[in-house]
Amino acid sequence: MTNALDAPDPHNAGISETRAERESYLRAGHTLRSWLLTTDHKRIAILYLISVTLFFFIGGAAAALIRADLVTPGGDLLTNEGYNRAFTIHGVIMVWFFLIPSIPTTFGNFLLPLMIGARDVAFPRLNLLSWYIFVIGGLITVYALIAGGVDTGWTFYTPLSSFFANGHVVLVAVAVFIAGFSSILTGLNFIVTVHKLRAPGMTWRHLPLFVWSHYATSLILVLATPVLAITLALIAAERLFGLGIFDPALGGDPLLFQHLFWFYSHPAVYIMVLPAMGVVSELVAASARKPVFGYAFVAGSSIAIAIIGFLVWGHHMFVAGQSMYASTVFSFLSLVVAVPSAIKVYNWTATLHKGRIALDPPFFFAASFIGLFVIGGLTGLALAMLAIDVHVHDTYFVVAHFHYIMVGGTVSAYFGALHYWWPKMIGRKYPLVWGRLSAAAIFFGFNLTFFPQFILGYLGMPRRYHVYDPPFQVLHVLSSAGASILAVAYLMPAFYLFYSLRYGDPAGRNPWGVTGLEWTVPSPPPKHNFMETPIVTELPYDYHVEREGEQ
Amino acid sequence: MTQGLLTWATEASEHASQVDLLLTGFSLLVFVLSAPVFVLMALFAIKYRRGKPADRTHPVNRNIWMEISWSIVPFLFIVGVFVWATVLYADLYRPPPDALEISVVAKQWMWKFEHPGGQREIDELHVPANEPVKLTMASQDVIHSLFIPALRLKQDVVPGRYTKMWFTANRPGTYHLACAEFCGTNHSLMGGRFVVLTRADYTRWLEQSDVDGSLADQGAVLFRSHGCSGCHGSSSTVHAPPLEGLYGSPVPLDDGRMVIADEGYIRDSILLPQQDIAAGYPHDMPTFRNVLDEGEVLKLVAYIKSLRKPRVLP
Amino acid sequence: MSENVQRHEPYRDARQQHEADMMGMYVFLSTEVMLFGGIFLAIFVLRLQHPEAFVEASKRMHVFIGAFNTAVLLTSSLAVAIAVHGARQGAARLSTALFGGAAGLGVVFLGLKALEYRKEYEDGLLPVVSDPGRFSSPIEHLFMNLYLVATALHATHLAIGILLLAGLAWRIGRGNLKLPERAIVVVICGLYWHFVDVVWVFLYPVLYLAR
Amino acid sequence: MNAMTVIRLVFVWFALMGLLVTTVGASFFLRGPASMAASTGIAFIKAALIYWFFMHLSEERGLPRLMAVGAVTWLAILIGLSFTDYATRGFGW
Ligand code: HEA
Ligand code: HEA
Ligand code: HEC
Ligand code: CUA
Ligand SMILES: [Cu+2]
Repeated sequence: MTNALDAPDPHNAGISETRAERESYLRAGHTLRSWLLTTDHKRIAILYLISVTLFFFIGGAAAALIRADLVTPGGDLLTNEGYNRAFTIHGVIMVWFFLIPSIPTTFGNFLLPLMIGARDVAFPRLNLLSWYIFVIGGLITVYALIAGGVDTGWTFYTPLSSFFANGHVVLVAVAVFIAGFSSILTGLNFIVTVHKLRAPGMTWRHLPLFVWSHYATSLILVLATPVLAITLALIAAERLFGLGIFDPALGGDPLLFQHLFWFYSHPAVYIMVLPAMGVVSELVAASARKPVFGYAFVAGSSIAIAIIGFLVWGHHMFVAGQSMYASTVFSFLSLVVAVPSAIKVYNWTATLHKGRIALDPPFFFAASFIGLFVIGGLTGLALAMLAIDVHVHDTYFVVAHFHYIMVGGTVSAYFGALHYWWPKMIGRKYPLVWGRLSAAAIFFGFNLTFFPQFILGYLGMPRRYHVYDPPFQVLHVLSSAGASILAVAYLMPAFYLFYSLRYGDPAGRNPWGVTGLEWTVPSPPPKHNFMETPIVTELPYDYHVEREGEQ
Repeated sequence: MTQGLLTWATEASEHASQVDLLLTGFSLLVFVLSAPVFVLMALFAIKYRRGKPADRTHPVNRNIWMEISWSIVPFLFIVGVFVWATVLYADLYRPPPDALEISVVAKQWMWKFEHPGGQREIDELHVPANEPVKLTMASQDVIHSLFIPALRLKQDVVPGRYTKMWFTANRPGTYHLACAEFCGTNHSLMGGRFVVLTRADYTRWLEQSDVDGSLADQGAVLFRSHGCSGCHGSSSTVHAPPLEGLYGSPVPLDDGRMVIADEGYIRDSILLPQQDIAAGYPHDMPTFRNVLDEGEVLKLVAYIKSLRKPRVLP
Repeated sequence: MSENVQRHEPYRDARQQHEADMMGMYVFLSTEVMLFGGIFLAIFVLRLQHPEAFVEASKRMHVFIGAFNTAVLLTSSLAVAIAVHGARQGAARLSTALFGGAAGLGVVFLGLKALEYRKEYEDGLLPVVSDPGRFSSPIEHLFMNLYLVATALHATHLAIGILLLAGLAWRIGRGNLKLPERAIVVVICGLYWHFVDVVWVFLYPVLYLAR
Repeated sequence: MNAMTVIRLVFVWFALMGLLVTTVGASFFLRGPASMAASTGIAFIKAALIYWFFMHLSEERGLPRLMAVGAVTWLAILIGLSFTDYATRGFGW
C-alpha cells in the first residue's frame, strides 16, 4: 500500500487481487489528502455523512432557537427580524443541506454499488465533484447566515424576496443554486450506475428495493432540480437587475414564481421521502427475515410516486389566486399520489405478518417511520382537500404535516439506516440497548413536539408567527418541551456510535444474518468492493420461510 | 385561556360548520385507514418476535388482489371526500349578486377596509350578520393573505390584481383576523379583529364612522382631478370609450378577443392600459401606475361600477 | 464500438463504458432541457397574459439577424456532425478542421449577437444598461428583460461549447486525443453543441417571430 | 469516412435550412395563435431532425431515445399543467 491517492488506474484492466484491494476502504490511506481526493464511493459517502450531520446540527440549532422563542407569546428571545431569519435558515438548511442529500448521498452512495455488485458508481470523479459543489453551496449559506441571514422563508415568494426583503437573498439563492448542481450530478450518477453497472444476473427483478427507490429519486433529482436552479437564478437577476418577470409592477406574475418553485419543490418532497422508503423496505425485510410482501408493487410504487409526484404541485397554491379549475385538478391528482404510498404502507405491514421479527433498533426506527409517515401522509391528504386547505393553509397544521413526514418519517429512517448499516460501514457493533432507547426517545419527543401543532393549526394559528395570541401558549409550551426531549434524543446516538468506533466488537461480514450483496463482503468493505464480480442468482430477500401452498 | 381559544374555534358561518363537519368526517376516515396499520404492526411485533414459537407457515409472499383492493378501496373513500370538499370550495367562487361590497387594501403591515358608504377602518372589519359580504382585495406591496379563522376562510392578496372572497357570517361576535402569508418583518403583527354585528348595530356603526362621501363619490372626485373626465367625459373631444354601463358587459378587444369588464379588467385598464385595448380606439390612454395607489384605484373602480347606464353594444 | 477503446474503473468492458457515457450525456441534456424550460414557461405565460403588447415588443427584434444566426448555428451543427463522424473513423485531420470551423461559426454567432445587443442598446431597448424610460410599455421592458436573460443564458452555453470544440480541435490536431480510441469524448462534446443549437431553434421563433 | 452518411447529414442540413426559411416566411403571414402554433411546430420538427440525425438517436438503442422523449414530456407537464391555471383564470371570478 503505497500512495493513497488511488485515482482509478486506466491500465489496470483485469480485476486483479492486489493486497491493497483486499484491505478495507478505511485503511486505504490515512492522510487528509487521501480523503479529500478520493474517488471511492464509500469514502465520499463518509464525507457526506460528516457534512450533512453538521448541517443537521446547524438546522437543529435554528429549530432550538425557534422553539425557545415560541415559549412565550411575545417572543421575548428574538426580534421579529431575528425570528424570521431563524425559520428561514432552518428551512433552507434542513431542506437543501440536510434532508435532500441525507440518505441518497450517504447511504445511497455507500450502498448502491455494493448492492448491485459494482466496483463503484458510474462516474467516480463526478461523484467527488458533487461533494465539493455541495460543500461550496453549504459554505456560502453559512456565510450568508453569519453575515446576517435572510428573511424570506425557504419558499422565497416574490415580490417579497425580489424587492422587499433586505437579507442576503442573492447569496442564499446562489448557494442553493450551486447545491442544486450537486443534486443533479448525484442523480445522474445513480441513474447511469443502476442502468449500466449491475452485476451479471442482477436483473431489474433482482434489485433490492433500496436501489429501486434511489433510482426513482434520481429521476426526480435530474428532472426537477434544473427548474429550481433557473428559478433561483431568475430571483437573483430579479433582485440585482429588476428583471420583473415575477413582479406585478412591471407586468410580471408572482404566481409564475410559485408555479416554478413548486414544480420543483413538490417533487422534492419525494426526493426526501423515497430514499427513506427504500431504507424502510430493507429494514422491514431484514427485521422480519422475510421477503417484502409484493416486491413488484413496492418497487413499482416508487416509480409511480416519482412520476405522479410531478403532477400535483398546484396543491400549494389553492388560496394563492390560482384558477379554481386548476385547483380542482391538482387536488384530485394529489389523491392519486396517495395510492402508491398506500401500497407501500400496507405491504410493509403485511411483510411483518408471520415473520421472525428481531426487535432491534432498525425495527424500531422502521416502525416509527411507518407510523409517523401514515399520520403525516393522511394529514397531507387533508391538506389536499380544497375546503380544508382554505382554512389550514399556512397554519401550524401544515407545519405539523410536513414535520411528521420529514422529521418523524425521513429522519427516523435516516437514523434507522445509520443503525442498520453502521456495522457494515465501520466494521464495529454498537450496544443495541442504547439504540432501542434512543429510538423510543425520538418517537416520544417527536410526537410531543409536533402533535400539538395540528391542534394549533386547526384553531387558526398561522405559521411564521413570532408573536401570537396568548391562549395558544399552552400548546406551544408543550411543543417546546417535546423539542428539548427530541434534541437530547437526537444527540444520544452520537455518543454510543462514537463509542463503538473504538470499543465496539468487530462486526464480521453479516452481523444481522440477513441477505443482500452488501453483506457478502467484509465489514468494512475493501476498496473495490468485490474481489471478483459477483454473479447473482437469488432473488432479493431470499430468506428461508415456511411456506404453504407453494407449487 | 380556554375562553381565548374559543374565539378562534367558533364557527361564525354556515360554511365554517360545513368545513368542520368535513374535517370530522375526514378524521374518521384517517382513523379507519391508519388504525389497522398501527394495530397490526404492534400485534405482529409481539406475536412473531424472534425466538417466540408461533405458526409461521404462510402462502407465497404476494397476493395481487389483496394489494389492489387495499389501494383502490381507500382511494374510492377519499374520492368521496374529494367531491365533498370540492363542492364546498366551489361555493366560494359563487358570490350572490346582491352581496355587500367591501374593498380591502393590504400593505406592510396593515389591513385597510372601506365600506361602500365610504366608511374606512384599519385592522378591523365590521360586517352585518346574515348578509352576504364580498371583499375585493388588492395589495400595495407584497403578497398577504386575509385569514378569518372563524369563517374557515382565507385568500391571498396578490399585488398586481384583485382577489376576492365572500361569506355570510351568521353569529354576531368578535373574532380574529390575521395575515397568513409571510410578508416581512412584522408579518405576525398584521392582524386584528373581525366583528360581526346585527343589521341594526351595523347601521349604527356605519353612521358613527366618519365619511368623506361614499366610495363611488370619492372615485368621482378622483375621476375629475386626475383628468379621466377630460377624455372619457361626454363632452370630450378625445376618442375614448364611454364608461357608463361598462362594468359587467363584454368588451371586444383590438386583437379580436372578447372579455367581460370585471373589477380586474377595469383596474388593468387604468394601470396597464397597453395590455388590453378596446377595439376601435387609439392606444392613447396614459398609464396611472405611478400616480394612483391601490386604494384610489379601488375608488375609481367603484365609481365606474356605479355608472350603470345600459351600454349600447358596438 | 471499436475494440481498442480504453477501459477504466469501474467498467467491465468497453461497450458498457460507451453506453454509460452516452447515457450520462443524455441525462445531462435532459437537465438542460428543464433548465431552459423554466424560461420558456415564463415566455409563454407572458405572451398569454399580454398578447398584444408581447407581439408589439417582438416586432422590435432584428428578425433577419436572428435568422442568419440560426443558419450559422445550423451550419455549425452540420460541421460538428461530420467531424464526429470523421473522428469515429479516425480521420483526425478532417475533424480538426471541422471542429475549428464550427467553433469559428460559434464565434460568428456571438459576434452577430453582440451586434444585435448593440443595436438594441442604441434603440434604448436593452434593459439594465440603457434607459428603461424609453420603453413604450412596461410589457416591452419585461419582454426585453426576458429576451436578454434567455439569450444571455444561451450565449453562455454557446461560449462553453466554443471552448469545448476549440479544445477538441487543438487536442486532436496535436495528437493528444487518440482517434478513434477516444472518440467518445468527441461524441459527447458534439452532443452538447447540437443541444445548444436546439435551444436556439426554439428561442428564435418564440422571441423573434411572435408577430 | 462513409460518403453515404455525410450525404445524409448534408441533406438534413438542407431540410433544416428549408424549415428556417419557412418559419421566417410564415411569421409574416400568420398572426396570433396560428403564428405561434406554426413557429413552435416547425421548431419541434427541426429539433427532432437534429436529435435524430446529428445527435445519434438513430443509431442508439431505446434508452437514450426514451430519455430524449422523456425530457420533452416533462417540459410538457410543466407548461401544460401551469396552463391549466393561466388558461382558466378568466373564468369564474
Ligand atoms: C417529505 C416530505 C413530504 C411528503 C412525502 C409529503 C407528502 C404529501 N403532502 Fe405535503 N408538504 C411537505 C412535505 C411533504 N409532503 C412540506 C414541506 C409542505 C409545506 C411547504 C411549505 O409551504 O413550506 C407540504 C405541504 C403540503 C400541502 C400544502 C399545504 C398548504 O400549504 O396549504 C399539501 C396539500 O395538498 C400537501 C399534501 C401532501 C400529500 C397529499 C402527500 C402524499 O404524498 C402523502 C401520501 C401518504 C399517505 C396518504 C399515507 C399512507 C397511506 C395510507 C395509510 C393508505 C390509505 C390512504 C389512501 C389510499 C388514500 N403537502
Ligand atoms: C427538512 C427537515 C426539517 C427538520 C429535520 C426539522 C426539524 C425541526 N423543526 Fe422544522 N421546519 C422545516 C424543516 C425541518 N424541520 C421547514 C422546511 C420549515 C418551514 C420554514 C419556513 O417556514 O420557511 C420548518 C419550520 C419549523 C417551525 C415553524 C416555524 C414557523 O413557522 O414559525 C417549527 C416550530 O416549531 C419547527 C420546529 C422544528 C423542530 C423542533 C425540529 C426538530 O426535529 C429538530 C431537532 C434537532 C435538534 C434540536 C438538533 C439537536 C442538536 C442540538 C440541540 C444542538 C444545538 C446546538 C446549540 C443550541 C448550540 N420547524
Ligand atoms: C388621454 C386620454 C385619456 C385619459 C386621461 C384617460 N383615459 Fe381611459 N381610455 C382612453 C382611451 C383612448 C381608451 C381606449 C383604449 C384602451 O382601452 O386603452 C381608454 C380606456 C379606458 C377604460 C377601458 C374601457 C373599455 O371600454 O374597455 C377604462 C376603464 C378607462 N379608460 C378608465 C380611465 C380612468 C379611470 C382614467 C383616469 C384615472 C382614464 N381612463 C384616463 C383615454 C384616456
Ligand atoms: Cu401580511 Cu403577512
Ligand atoms: Cu406538495
